[in-house]
Amino acid sequence: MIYLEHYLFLAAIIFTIGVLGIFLNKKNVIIILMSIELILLSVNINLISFSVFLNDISGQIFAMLTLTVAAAEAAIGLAILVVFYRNLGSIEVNKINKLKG
Amino acid sequence: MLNNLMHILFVPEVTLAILAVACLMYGLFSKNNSFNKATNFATLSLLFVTVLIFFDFSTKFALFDSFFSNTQFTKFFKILTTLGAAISLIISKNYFIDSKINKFEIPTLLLFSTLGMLIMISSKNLMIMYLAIELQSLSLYVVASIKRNSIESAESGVKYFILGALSSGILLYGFSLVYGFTGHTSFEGITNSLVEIDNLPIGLIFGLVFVLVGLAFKVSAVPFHMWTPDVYEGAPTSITAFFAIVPKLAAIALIFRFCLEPFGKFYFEWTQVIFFLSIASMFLGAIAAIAQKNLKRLLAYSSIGHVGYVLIALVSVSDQGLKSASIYMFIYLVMNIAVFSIILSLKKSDAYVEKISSLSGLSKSNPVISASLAIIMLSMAGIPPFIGFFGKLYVFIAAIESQLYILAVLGVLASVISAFYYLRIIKGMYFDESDDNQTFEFTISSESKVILSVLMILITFFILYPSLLIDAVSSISL
Amino acid sequence: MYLYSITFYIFSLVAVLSALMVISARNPVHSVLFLILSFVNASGLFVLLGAEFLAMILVVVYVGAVAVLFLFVVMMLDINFVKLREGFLQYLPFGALLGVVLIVELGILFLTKSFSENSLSRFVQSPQINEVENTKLIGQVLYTDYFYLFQISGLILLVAMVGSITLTLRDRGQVKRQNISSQNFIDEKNAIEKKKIKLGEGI
Amino acid sequence: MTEMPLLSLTIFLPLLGALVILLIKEDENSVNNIKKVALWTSIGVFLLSLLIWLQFDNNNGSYQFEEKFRWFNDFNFYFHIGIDGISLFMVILSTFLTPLCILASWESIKKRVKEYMIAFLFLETVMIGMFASVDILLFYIFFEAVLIPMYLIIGIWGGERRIYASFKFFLYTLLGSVLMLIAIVVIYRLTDSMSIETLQGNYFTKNIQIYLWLAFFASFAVKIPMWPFHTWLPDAHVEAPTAGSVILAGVLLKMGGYGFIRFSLGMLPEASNYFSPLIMTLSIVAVVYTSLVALAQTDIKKLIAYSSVAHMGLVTIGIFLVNSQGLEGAMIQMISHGVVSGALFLCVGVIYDRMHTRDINFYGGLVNRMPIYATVFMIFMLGSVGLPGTSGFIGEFLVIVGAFQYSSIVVIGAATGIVLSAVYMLYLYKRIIFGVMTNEKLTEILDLDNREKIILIPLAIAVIFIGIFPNIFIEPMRLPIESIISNYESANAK
Amino acid sequence: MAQLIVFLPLIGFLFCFFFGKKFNFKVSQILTTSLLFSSAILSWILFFSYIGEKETQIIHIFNWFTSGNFIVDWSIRLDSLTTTMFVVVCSVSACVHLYSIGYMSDDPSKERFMGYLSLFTFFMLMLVSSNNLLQMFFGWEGVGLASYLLIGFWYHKPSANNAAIKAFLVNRVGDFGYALGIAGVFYIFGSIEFSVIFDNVENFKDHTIHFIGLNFSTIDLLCFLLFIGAMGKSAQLGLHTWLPDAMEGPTPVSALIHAATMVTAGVFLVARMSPLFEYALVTNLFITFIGASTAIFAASIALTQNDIKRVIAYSTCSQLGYMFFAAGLGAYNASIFHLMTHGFFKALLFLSAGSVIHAMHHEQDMRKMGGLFKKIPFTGSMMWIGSLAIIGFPYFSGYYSKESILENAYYSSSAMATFAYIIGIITALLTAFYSWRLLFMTFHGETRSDLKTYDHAHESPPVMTIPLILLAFGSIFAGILFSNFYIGKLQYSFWGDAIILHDGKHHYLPFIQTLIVKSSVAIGVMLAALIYFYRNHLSKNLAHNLDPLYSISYNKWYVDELYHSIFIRPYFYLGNLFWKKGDEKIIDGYGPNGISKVVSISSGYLSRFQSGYLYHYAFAMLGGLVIILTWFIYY
Repeated sequence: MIYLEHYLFLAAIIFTIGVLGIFLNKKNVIIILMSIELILLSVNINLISFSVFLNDISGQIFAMLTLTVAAAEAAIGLAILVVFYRNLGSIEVNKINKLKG
Repeated sequence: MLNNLMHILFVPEVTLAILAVACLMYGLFSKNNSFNKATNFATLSLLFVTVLIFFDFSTKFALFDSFFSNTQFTKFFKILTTLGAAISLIISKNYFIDSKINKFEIPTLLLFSTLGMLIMISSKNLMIMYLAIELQSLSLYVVASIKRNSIESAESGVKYFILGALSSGILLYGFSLVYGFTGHTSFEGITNSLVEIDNLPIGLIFGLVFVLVGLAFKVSAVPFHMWTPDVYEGAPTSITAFFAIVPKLAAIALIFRFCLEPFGKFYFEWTQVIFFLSIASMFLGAIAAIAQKNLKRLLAYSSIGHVGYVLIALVSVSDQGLKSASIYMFIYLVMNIAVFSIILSLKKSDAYVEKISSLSGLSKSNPVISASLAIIMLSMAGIPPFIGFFGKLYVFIAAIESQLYILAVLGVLASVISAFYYLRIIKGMYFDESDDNQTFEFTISSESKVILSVLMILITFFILYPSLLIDAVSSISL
Repeated sequence: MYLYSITFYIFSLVAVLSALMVISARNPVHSVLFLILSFVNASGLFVLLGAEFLAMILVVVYVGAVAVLFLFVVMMLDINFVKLREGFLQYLPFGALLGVVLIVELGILFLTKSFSENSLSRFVQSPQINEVENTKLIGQVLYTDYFYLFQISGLILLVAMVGSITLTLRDRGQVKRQNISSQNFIDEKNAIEKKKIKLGEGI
Repeated sequence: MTEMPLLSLTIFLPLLGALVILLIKEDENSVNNIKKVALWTSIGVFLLSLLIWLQFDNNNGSYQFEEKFRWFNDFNFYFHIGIDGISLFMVILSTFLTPLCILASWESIKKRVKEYMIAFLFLETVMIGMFASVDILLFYIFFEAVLIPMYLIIGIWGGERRIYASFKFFLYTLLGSVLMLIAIVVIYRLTDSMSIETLQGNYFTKNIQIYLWLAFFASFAVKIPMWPFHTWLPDAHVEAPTAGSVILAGVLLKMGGYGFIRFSLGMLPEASNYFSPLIMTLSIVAVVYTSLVALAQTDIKKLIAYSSVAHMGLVTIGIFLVNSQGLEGAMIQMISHGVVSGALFLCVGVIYDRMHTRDINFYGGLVNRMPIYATVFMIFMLGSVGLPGTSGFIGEFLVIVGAFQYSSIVVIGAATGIVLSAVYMLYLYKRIIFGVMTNEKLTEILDLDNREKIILIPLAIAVIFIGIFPNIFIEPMRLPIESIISNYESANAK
Repeated sequence: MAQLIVFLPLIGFLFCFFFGKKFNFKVSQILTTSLLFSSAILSWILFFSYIGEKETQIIHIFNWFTSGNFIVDWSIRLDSLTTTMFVVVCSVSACVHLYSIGYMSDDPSKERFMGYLSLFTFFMLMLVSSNNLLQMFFGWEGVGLASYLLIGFWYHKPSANNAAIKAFLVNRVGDFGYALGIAGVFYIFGSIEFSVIFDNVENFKDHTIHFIGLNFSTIDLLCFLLFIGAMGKSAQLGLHTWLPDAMEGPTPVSALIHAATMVTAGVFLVARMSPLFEYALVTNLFITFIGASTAIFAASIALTQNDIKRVIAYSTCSQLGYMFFAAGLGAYNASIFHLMTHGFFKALLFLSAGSVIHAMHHEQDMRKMGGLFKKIPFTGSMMWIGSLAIIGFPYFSGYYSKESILENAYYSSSAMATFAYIIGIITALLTAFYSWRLLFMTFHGETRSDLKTYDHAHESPPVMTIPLILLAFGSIFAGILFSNFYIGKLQYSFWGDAIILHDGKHHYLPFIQTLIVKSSVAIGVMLAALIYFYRNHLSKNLAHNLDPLYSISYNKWYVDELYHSIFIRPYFYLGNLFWKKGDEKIIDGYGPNGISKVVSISSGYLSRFQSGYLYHYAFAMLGGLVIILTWFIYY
């Protein structure tokens, strides 16, 4: 039988994968952006399953808002990435280290 | 209906939203000098909103009741936020023009960001909290990388964005857990669902932790602070000024409200987290700053340290703590504006001063400025009789009243360490002989000059008439 | 019920695997595609949960817009993909440790007995079928109760738009634009300039 | 009150002077005006403080010239000033030394005269304010504010290693005093009061007292300074300009002793009793140890700095004996040390101004060219040695008398200090003053000019005067000290 | 009148100090000398007024300071002890003042010298006239100061400086004991006024006190501490090293300070405190022992010294030993009497020696003298008178006093007394020997000086000879005139309450003992005559043959070297050690510098941690998250 836990644990797995994606990646910033999307996806799974199991619609509204924000975030993230790329000619994560110390 | 509509116009957030869009339009359609015009417009808007908040026309207006709380505390922080935003716009205007990042979008985005902060401060629903946070941070991500031809600016944007997105992901995950385990997204709902529970279930603890981590990122508490120095250093100084001054206020207000309102009853759990965040922030802020050579970076660490002190007030979980935090943030605001208004106007051989070492000899050529900077530094270090001392004093009073002796003692020890680097700046200005013969140039607009003088008077002579501030916060409560 | 379980497992397995591939694929284009796969599967899960509207907009918004945006950028930036392959495994032990700890802790949270006994025991074990269908329900509250949220999310999108344009729009200054009003205001006085040219010198 | 707020006037007059100086634009012509304003302000303050002394009622053990008004609305923090017999002479010491310091800097400070004078006048305000505070927090504010001008004075006008010294000075003393801040807040939380006046007594349980005491100790032990917290002092002294050293030795060190009397003894009698063996041990070590170290010095200022530590060791012994001889001895010793070591630093300044070195080996045979200098130096040297008839003797001897009642080890330690102090001071005197002038650079050295005479002679008179008529100084402090003692005894009798 | 006696010298000093330079030096000289002579005359008048029975009189001047019940007054206590001291001090001082006018005639800073002399006299008078221990301490240290100034008067001489410092410091060591003693007296008696102490001594007879972990009889301890002070000032064994070195000062100084007055302060102290010392049984034994040991020890050194002043200095030391063992035995009157007579004849000896030195152009080495009697017969005869007095030639002053001391020693019953007695006799022999050695080496025999100096040797001017005559008068007749009062029949009425007198009449030594004493003196003289007058070469042979003994004596028993290696060198060593190792390495190294180093290292570490790499930052954030989660799971 599939219970709420299963959904939650699935979300947890995806969350963890997203998180790992952020700092295991050394080279490509776009992957990081995608990892963030994964994290938001996991949150959405959480919210929706809670919403359904609680029989409370606000969770789904929340998920919708999250989706919206995720889209906005993606747009801005990519825009910043483009700016960065124009300056450095690369999107290697390794090269993002002018600022440190 | 019309009456209602009139009212709704005076809800500060609504007003600000309208003004922000108006600002965008204004900037877009004004031919030349659009940056100047938009900035002035934005400044005036912010001041207007400040007035609105101050007179509080919308108290009876119940439209936003389920999402917004309107209390002394939020009012105080909102005023600080809008004022801070307005002032930081004023003091950085010249810098923007001078370093050719005079885009009208900047004031617009900052207005949106400020709007997000206002909503953050008074939000009492997880959803609106999230949206508000995103609204303010998305704008900030953009302005951090606004200097498009600078690698540093872009890099700071990337870092700020990625870590910010990560943190908001974590925050959101926490929200989802909180929502799932209580069934509510509103603070009241959460509180009500927890009325009968004595021990916080582990799921909520997890949710709480995730949320706290997300918020800790926003206030840049250690170890979620890593973005701060880089972003402060990389962003254009005027943006850094905004970063250092305004979003902190909102984030602090939010973390206070989130901890104390829905989870006030379970302070035992979250104070454990905040306790360590506070200690870590104070010490890291103090120690790491010592190695810094860049003034902005140093101020970043300094702000991390300051956050540590404010968090002490949070750990004390009391009205006194609330009051102390309000006082501390006000003082923090004052000192930071003053510092940045100097940094934003100080040039050495046609470049803005960013290196600590290039301050050497300032006291000879610009005695007034260097004296002001010295006073600010001493004040930041918490040396009486300057204003910074009272911030720390109030925080310690709050800590001691809640018997947080360890925090208090560690706090003062950290403040001694931090005094070191503040002194180093004074040393740079006063003790070191100028290594080169390049002259300093202090170009400051008359408005900024007025602001700076007022702030310097406040910093120096606050001790003479403290009641002004003390009375303002005396009745603060959530 | 078995079918339900099987569907759930298939969807979630694919979602997890494709999520893994997102972060480990060498070619970012593949990553994007795996991301799309992952999202599609997630939307399948949403359908299983009975949240069809969200399932739909997940596909529409994500797959249709965001993922394509990603693809677009990946292509546009024209990156040397070979170089981007290296270094993935360098920090793997630390990362894996952190990941394992995180997943174990969340597992402890969700999968131990105390969880089901404690906080979620009041929930039913399978999704309830609502009287009002999901989309309608959302529609009923979204523009009433959550109107302001909706507005704010609109502002967020506006900010995103403004921000993206500000950052990426390059005013190269080489494009020659037609300025109609100035064209209209031209008259013969200032349209033509008379110059005397000395002999043998040119202009 | 229709009377003049004499005390406030004394406190804030220097600040007013500083303000006036602030308005003068510094250029070559106005430098003298700046100096004059500073000098006359400080002289005015001195006269005011003398007026206070004249009006002081010796038979009143509590605070006099009190001024009090509410300050912070939300907690019981008052602007509350007043002086009693204990603080009276600390105030007068400050006001007495400041004009001399300003005069001493007349020629030697050449750069940034304006800032220098402002710093000094600010310092004076802060010092007087600190000794006159009746409110603990007010005391603390002044106590810390002292660091600012001193930091600048050492750092801007100091010697080669001035940066190291100024940082060490600032941070070390700050480290001590911030703990005191915590203690102050704790006291406030426990009693809802910050008035030294009302808190005198035994208000806290012994456990709490012990913690509070340690916090106060951290502050005062660094300030006074006690062994092993003394190492900032030689550095600060050596690097500070002459006048800075004078104030540092003359007044700032006294803040520690003053604090010990007021806070540790006055408010935390049981803990003081509990810790007095510790204090005694550290003090004796200080006396013996630093006396030995002093001898090994080759820098005149460093030697005197170490001697200060030793003398302050006697002061702490005296304070924690808690009998009238010990306490009064400690007080007199503080006054005397303020005058004597201040004067010694001024003496060093005199030759430093001429030769720009403080190396003992550089000098020798100065008496041949500078007989007047040799004479006044001799007087201060003897004062430092504690010769009967000079100010130094009264304090040291009273401490010994008091210490005998406490413990034989302590008294032997204290008395050893007296022997050892003679060793290094005489040795110093011999090396720089006596002998044949061997260094050719010295052959043209000039004796004291009139300005220097005006500086040094009042100090010499003070040294002798205090030595012969110490009663004038003991009288006013008798009652407050007695009340501290009786309070201490009743607290520990339980 | 007493005030006048005390303060006239101070006026002289103040005049010299403030105005000395403004006037001709003669003004200073005449003023101070005449003031001193007035003091002296007044003191004689006072002395005679106290010869009859008279109550102790206390003249209160003003309260010095009061701290709790620790009350110290400036006051003058007048009794026969004080007046005796007045007489000795003022007379000798007056003579020395007068003498100095001549002796210092070619010194550039005469007024300073006169000022110092007056200052010294003032302090000495304060000391002897004090009515409490602390005022006495004032004088006590004051004379130390004056002595320091005067020894170091010729500041350009390094040896003089060193000697001055040595004198001051060794005295300080003694004062250490004295100060403790005063503190102790106050602790026990609640007062430091003599009358209070003396009245209460009885009550503390069997009282014990806990001191440095041991139990002592209170009075023994107090007396012991006070006696340490006396040892320092009176240059007793162990703390004697400064006295010979002090001869670096001008000769009048030696006469005034290091012979007649200051060094006797210790004896005076013991006598003054005699009601207290009376009960200090153990300490008295100690005093006797130290006194006797000093007597023979110093005499043994005096045998071989070649510096004319050093011989006399050691002789002083030795004579002080006599006084102390008398005091230790309870014969305070004899002790004081010897003090008085010694004051005269020792001053005479010194001034005569000064006259010799003056004549020889500041040559002090006796090996370069000889045969001077022909050139300066007056000085020579003065020296003879002094020497006769010191060896106790019958009816000279020394005879009475020394004899009295020996009598007391003989009649005291303790073993220590016997020891002292024997020592006393041996010392008498040695005294006679070195005195005559001095006479012979200086005045008789062939001259060993270079001829030029010898030819130029001339008798001193009258300002120098008149004091000699006055002192010679005292040396000869003091015994005859005053012995009755001090040690004879009239002693009770004379002394009154001033000191403790022991029972009984004046015993004379049994004939056989007298014979021993006198013959020992005679032997001493004859030996000296033999070795230094008749057989000149003998001295060298003896020195060679008795080498270890001779070396020990010649090198003053190596005490200075010993002190150098056990006190001074370790002192410097420790000073450096504490400074370099203690302060700089340990305290600073682990304290402020260490902490700041740790902080800056960790600062560097932290800023390296802030690597700039995104994944590190993310890692830190997630690490923080996971740690907090783990904390809650295991909490």
